[in-house]
Amino acid sequence: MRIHLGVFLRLMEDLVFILSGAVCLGSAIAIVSRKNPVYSVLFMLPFFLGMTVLFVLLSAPFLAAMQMMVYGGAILVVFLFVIMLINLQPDEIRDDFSFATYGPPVLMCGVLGGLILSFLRLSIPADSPLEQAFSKAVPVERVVEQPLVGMGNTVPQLGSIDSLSFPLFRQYVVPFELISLLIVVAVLGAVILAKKRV
Amino acid sequence: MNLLPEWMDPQRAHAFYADALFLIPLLPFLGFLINALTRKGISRGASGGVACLAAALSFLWTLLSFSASAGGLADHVRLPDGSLCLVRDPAHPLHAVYGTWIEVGAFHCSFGLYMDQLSGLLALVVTGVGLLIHIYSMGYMGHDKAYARYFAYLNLFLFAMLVLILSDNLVLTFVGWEGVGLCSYLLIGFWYEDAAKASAGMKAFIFNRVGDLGFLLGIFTLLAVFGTVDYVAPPRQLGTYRAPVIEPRLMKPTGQGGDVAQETLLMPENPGLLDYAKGLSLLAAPKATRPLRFSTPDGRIDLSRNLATRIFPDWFTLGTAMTLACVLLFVGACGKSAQLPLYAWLPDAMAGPTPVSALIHAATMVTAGVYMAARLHPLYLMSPEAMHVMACVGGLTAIFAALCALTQTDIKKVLAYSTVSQLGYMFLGAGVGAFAFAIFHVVTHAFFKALLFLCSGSVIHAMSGEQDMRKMGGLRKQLPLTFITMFIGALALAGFPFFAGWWSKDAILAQVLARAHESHESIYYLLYVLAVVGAFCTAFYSFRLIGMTFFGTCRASAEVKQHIHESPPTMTTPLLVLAFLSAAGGVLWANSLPTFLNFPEPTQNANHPQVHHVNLVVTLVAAFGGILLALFLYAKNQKVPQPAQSKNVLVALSWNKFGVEAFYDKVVTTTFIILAEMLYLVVDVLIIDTLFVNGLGFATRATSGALRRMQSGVVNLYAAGILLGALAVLFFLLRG
Amino acid sequence: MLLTALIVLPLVGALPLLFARDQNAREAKGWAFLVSFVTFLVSLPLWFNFDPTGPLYQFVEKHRWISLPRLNMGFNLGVDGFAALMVLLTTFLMPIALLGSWNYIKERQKEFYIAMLVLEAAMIGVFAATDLFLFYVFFEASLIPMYLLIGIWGGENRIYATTKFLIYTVFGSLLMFVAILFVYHKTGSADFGITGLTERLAALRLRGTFSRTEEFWCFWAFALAFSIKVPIFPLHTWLPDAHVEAPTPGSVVLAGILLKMGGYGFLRFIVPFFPVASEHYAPLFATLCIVGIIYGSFMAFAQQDMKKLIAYSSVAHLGTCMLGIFSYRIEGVQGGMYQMLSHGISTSALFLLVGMLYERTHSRAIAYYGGIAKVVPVFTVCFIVVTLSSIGLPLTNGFVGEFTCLMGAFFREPWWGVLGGLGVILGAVYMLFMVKSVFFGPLVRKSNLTLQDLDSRELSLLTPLLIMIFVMGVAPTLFFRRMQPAAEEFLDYAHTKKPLRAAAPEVPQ
Amino acid sequence: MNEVHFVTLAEADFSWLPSLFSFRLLSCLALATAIFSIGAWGVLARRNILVMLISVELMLNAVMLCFVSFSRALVNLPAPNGNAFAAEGGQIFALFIIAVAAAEAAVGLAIVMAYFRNRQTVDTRDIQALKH
Repeated sequence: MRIHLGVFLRLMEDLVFILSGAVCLGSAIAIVSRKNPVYSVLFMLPFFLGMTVLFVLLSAPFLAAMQMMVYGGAILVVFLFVIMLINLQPDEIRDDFSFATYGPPVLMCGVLGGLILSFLRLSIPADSPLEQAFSKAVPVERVVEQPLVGMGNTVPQLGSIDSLSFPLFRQYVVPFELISLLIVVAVLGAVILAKKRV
Repeated sequence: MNLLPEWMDPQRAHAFYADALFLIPLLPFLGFLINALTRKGISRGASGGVACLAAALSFLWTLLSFSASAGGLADHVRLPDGSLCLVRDPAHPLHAVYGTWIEVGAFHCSFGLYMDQLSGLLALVVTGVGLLIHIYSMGYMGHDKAYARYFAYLNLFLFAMLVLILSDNLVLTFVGWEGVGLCSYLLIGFWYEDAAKASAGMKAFIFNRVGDLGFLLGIFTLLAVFGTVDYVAPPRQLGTYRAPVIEPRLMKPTGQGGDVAQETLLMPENPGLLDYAKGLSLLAAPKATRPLRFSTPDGRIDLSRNLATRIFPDWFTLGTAMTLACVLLFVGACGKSAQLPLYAWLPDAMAGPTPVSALIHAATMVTAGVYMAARLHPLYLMSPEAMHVMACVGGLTAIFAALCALTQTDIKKVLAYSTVSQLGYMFLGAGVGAFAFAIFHVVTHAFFKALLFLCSGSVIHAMSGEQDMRKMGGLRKQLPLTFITMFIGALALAGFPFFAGWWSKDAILAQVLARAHESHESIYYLLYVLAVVGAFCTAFYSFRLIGMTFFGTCRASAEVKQHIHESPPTMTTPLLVLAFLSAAGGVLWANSLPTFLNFPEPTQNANHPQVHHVNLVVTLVAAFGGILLALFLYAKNQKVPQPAQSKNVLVALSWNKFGVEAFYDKVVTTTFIILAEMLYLVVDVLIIDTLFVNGLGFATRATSGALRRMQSGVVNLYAAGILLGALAVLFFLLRG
Repeated sequence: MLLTALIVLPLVGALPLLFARDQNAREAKGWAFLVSFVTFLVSLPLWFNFDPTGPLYQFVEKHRWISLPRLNMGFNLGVDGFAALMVLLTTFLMPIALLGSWNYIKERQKEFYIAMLVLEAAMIGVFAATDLFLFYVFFEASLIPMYLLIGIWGGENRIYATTKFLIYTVFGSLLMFVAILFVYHKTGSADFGITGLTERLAALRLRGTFSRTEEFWCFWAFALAFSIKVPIFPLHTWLPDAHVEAPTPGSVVLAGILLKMGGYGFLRFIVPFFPVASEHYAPLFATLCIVGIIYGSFMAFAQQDMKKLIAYSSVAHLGTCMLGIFSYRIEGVQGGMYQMLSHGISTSALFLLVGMLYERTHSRAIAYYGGIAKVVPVFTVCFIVVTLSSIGLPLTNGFVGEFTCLMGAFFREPWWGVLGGLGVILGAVYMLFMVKSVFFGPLVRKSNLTLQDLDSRELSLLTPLLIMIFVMGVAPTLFFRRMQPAAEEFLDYAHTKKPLRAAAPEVPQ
Repeated sequence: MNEVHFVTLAEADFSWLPSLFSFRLLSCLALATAIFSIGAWGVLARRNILVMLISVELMLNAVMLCFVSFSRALVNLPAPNGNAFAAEGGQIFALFIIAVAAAEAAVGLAIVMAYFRNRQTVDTRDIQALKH
């Protein structure tokens, strides 16, 4: 029997989604529930990988790359370094996993999740325009009526670098600069904090 | 008796005396002011003199006014057209209104004075006996430091008593009513350094207050039914001559009953209580069943605007309302006139100076209740039940107090209980409808009881303050004058024939018997028997007193003996006057009194031969029996009673007043105090303050303490807080 | 301008005291007395120029105060017969109270007199305001000086007492404030004029847009505030503490005037605003008053401290006067008003007398005395006279008020009269008991042998009170005549018989 | 928004649950929700500041996921008021989030370091300066 290509692709999408989602969830749970912080940090790796895959799946390849670099490359490593610097002996780790400390948070988060979920479900029914738009394929290029300066009247595919860069430096330029400023400040602060003996 | 000067036109004289009535109470009040404001200023003689002068002038003026009211217009008046018109009106009252006192909404009461035969007679007695006692006091209180204060109080008392008697409305009567209570409080506690005497004064005031509440409520009830507290319709206008005398309604035809048709034609435009009562008494239908809200066809009596129907339940008839009002007023009388169960203050009241006991607690103040009953007798006649109550209470008090008096050893206590008992007789008489004879007994009793007290005072004076009869005896040698006068007084009290007491008491007893004879109600027979026994006891204790005091050998200590002396003339003169009055005072109005007071003749006919003779014999036997037995026991063979140690149950009962006073002093007082303390500690301190007020404070502190613990500083908990907030927002978002 | 002058005068008079350098300047008391006396003189026209047959509100004045689009409060003053008498009572008592504090206040005198003058201004404002908001402002303002008076110049336990006093009162009045705003909003936020509010509420009720529930809630909010002030039975426990701790002049003002604000509130606001609820709850409040009468008398009897005894006695007396007001009979209402005045006179006099005794011996305990009548005869006479007026002896002020109140109560419901009348007996019991154990009996305590009798200052400050006692007892019509229009207006509102003038002017011109 | 009735487990319908196992907007959002809740759980339950920081990262990632999946949906919808790059907005915001997360991690970790140097602990139960 021949399988229709579109259907096959949808099946693949579902499969990848389920796999990466499972990986994310599992590693997230592991991160939170490992007693030793080292393991928590290590479990961040599969989590970020899963997220990356999801981003690709959601047609955000550039974002996926960013995710991989910044999170997997920078933040994760920094965390590792800190763990190493303050090498907690297992006997110093006094996290208790008794029901008393775990029960209430689990309950609360469960309720939170359930509420959000039901909220979403009710506001986005299966036949809502959003869902249908989501299930459609991402157009390779979009045509706009009035031409854009330096781009003509076609917009490149979603998630590609040029599709992101254009708005980033036009309409989102102020937040962008602010963010960069923030990062500078953060770096300086981090350096100062780390250097001087408080 | 027309004391009017010849040159004076009777009508103008009448108007003049009416307008000048205010002088009668005012003079003693001035005396009071002088003595009160210049306490240190004037000499002893001056203060006493001022007081006596005030009393004397007041008495004089009363006499003049009384003569004017009693007969000033007896024979003829000149009609506007100049012709003469015969008025057979033995009583033409003086009535003057000097101004409004309280005027609120529908309620109106004025400063008005009213002197008819009744109030005139009593005013005479009060001022007359008062004058005598003022004179007596000058001698008796001669050695006392607070001389001026004493006479100030005495004058104030005269003022209050005269207001009580002469006022023309119930509320003003109540003013005097409380005023005399105040004076008795002040005078009983006159020697206030002695705590017991001070307490006795307080006791008197409080017992009186209990009665006064009843009096107040009675006023309210009458006000609710009739809408007025005035006794009679106000005079036409102040100052000028009042026409009513030539109005037929005041031309009462001679003889009782009279021409009803003519009577009923006239009702003053805004009637007083007595006008209403008179009018109602002429209506055919029985009052007992008459509804509270009605008006006669010719509009003579209109009770259709009264409050009573709004206030009282539907089954209230006019009769019920009258009963309520009269019984309530009688409660007041019980307080003031020391009837059961409110009598207990009077024996203690003997703590005051003896002349005070004579004036206030024997002659005048304590008879105010009887006066009130007689003043309102038309109302009482409308309510047989109230009369029943009055008769029963009176009879019981009479026998009760007489029994108590039998064993007393304090000379003044004996007289005190005898007073209570005599007051009982008065109410008994009023209760059977013989108001005139009740008043008659008030007058005679004033004479001989005042005499007895003053004599006892002179005895005490001679014995240098000793009041216990067991330490006296054989005084008739040293105190001949006192002995004779007191003997006369005792005879009058005991009801010895042709002495003052005999006439009045005999008349009352006859009325009781006649009532029993006609109504065939066993209760009245019982009352009669009690009264007769009481009479026997009266005779007995009065001569027991005489015997123990004046006969036999003197049992006093040596140094007391050599001080014994007859009292100064200032004290003995009043004794002689009073002695004369108590001997002859009864003959004055033996049977003419009802017509004189123009009271209705008691319904029952006491001259029914059978009743008359039986009563005569019985009372005589009782009196003589009592006298002879007492003289035999206490004058002939000297036995000194020791009732306190007596084994005899009856004696013990009598000595302890059947436990009534003990009940008041111990049970009631203690309960009151304990109750007050308990309430204070439990309700106020514990429940309200501690539990609620401070409890709230503690609760606030506790909760804040609990809440403070939430700020633990653990970051996770704060995060949890944030999350909870998020949850709440989401939740309400979802609720839509 | 008279009323404004009356309010401003004490405040202006207080200014120089602020700048007085010396803490205990002898001039301070003199100046304060002078100011209050002048105030009294200025207030006399309220008696002589007041026309009982004239319009209900007289001496009316209106000034712009706060007028925003939806918030319109005028500085509107005016007095009806009763309010005029209350203002007069205030101005009459204040110089006496100041004279009474002559030697009593030893430290921080200038602050004391400033507080007293401010208090006077606030109290006059309370009775003179015809604008509900203005009334509320003065009502609250009068708390602050009193709070300080008790808290600074009070006895040992003063902090507890003054806090209790303040919290009790403010608790009630804040609830009332909510209700005030509700009523204001409900009547279309036009203005706070009392007459206007009353008539608009009546109109709303006729239109059925002012529901029973709303009315009942508002009623309770108001009633709580004023019942605490009166005080009515279960809410009375602040009074004894406040009185015992307060300095003599504080007690005088508290008993003489501040308590009257409660009854004034019932007369002026609660019943006219919420007649249905008031009629519905009248039996409840009457019962509370009766309980207060009997219970207060028992309390008074149980006290060892004279001031406490008098405090409880005023619980009983004000119970009588509220009973009269709740009878809704003209006799009772006027009696209630009269009882307020006469209670102001006699209780103030009692507190002054006790204060004088306290100045001499520094003891208020009944047991401390006994038999001092011999040492201080004049004092004894004054005390007994005042006592008699307080237990309502005829021809003194106490009788007229009590009599008319009880009459009204009896005409409404005989049992009210009967039970309320028990106060007549009980009052005599505790007062005479105190008199007996303080003045009569043997003089046990040697230190009392040297007690000084009243000096000229004390006599001169008591004399006006004694005179008033008899004047009010003998010629009550002088006062009744003035109260009558106010009382009739009150009853019209109470029985919701008031004919509604369309768009009624706030105060009849 | 439409009204929700909270129903008991018995009468609730779970027929929509299987659809979460397909690649749809709702399932992406559900995944994000789950991750977010787990992160929150970590922040609440753990006492170790490091792990708490990591959990915060999880939550941030969950949010990014939401943005991205919405942008994925927005592409195929008509651009609102002519804004051609409405869809890109989501991804750009995700980008910003990454940046902010980086900064936050840097500063946070620096603070942890400093604190640890003084107090030798990273346990929140010992870090209660806010209490006083």
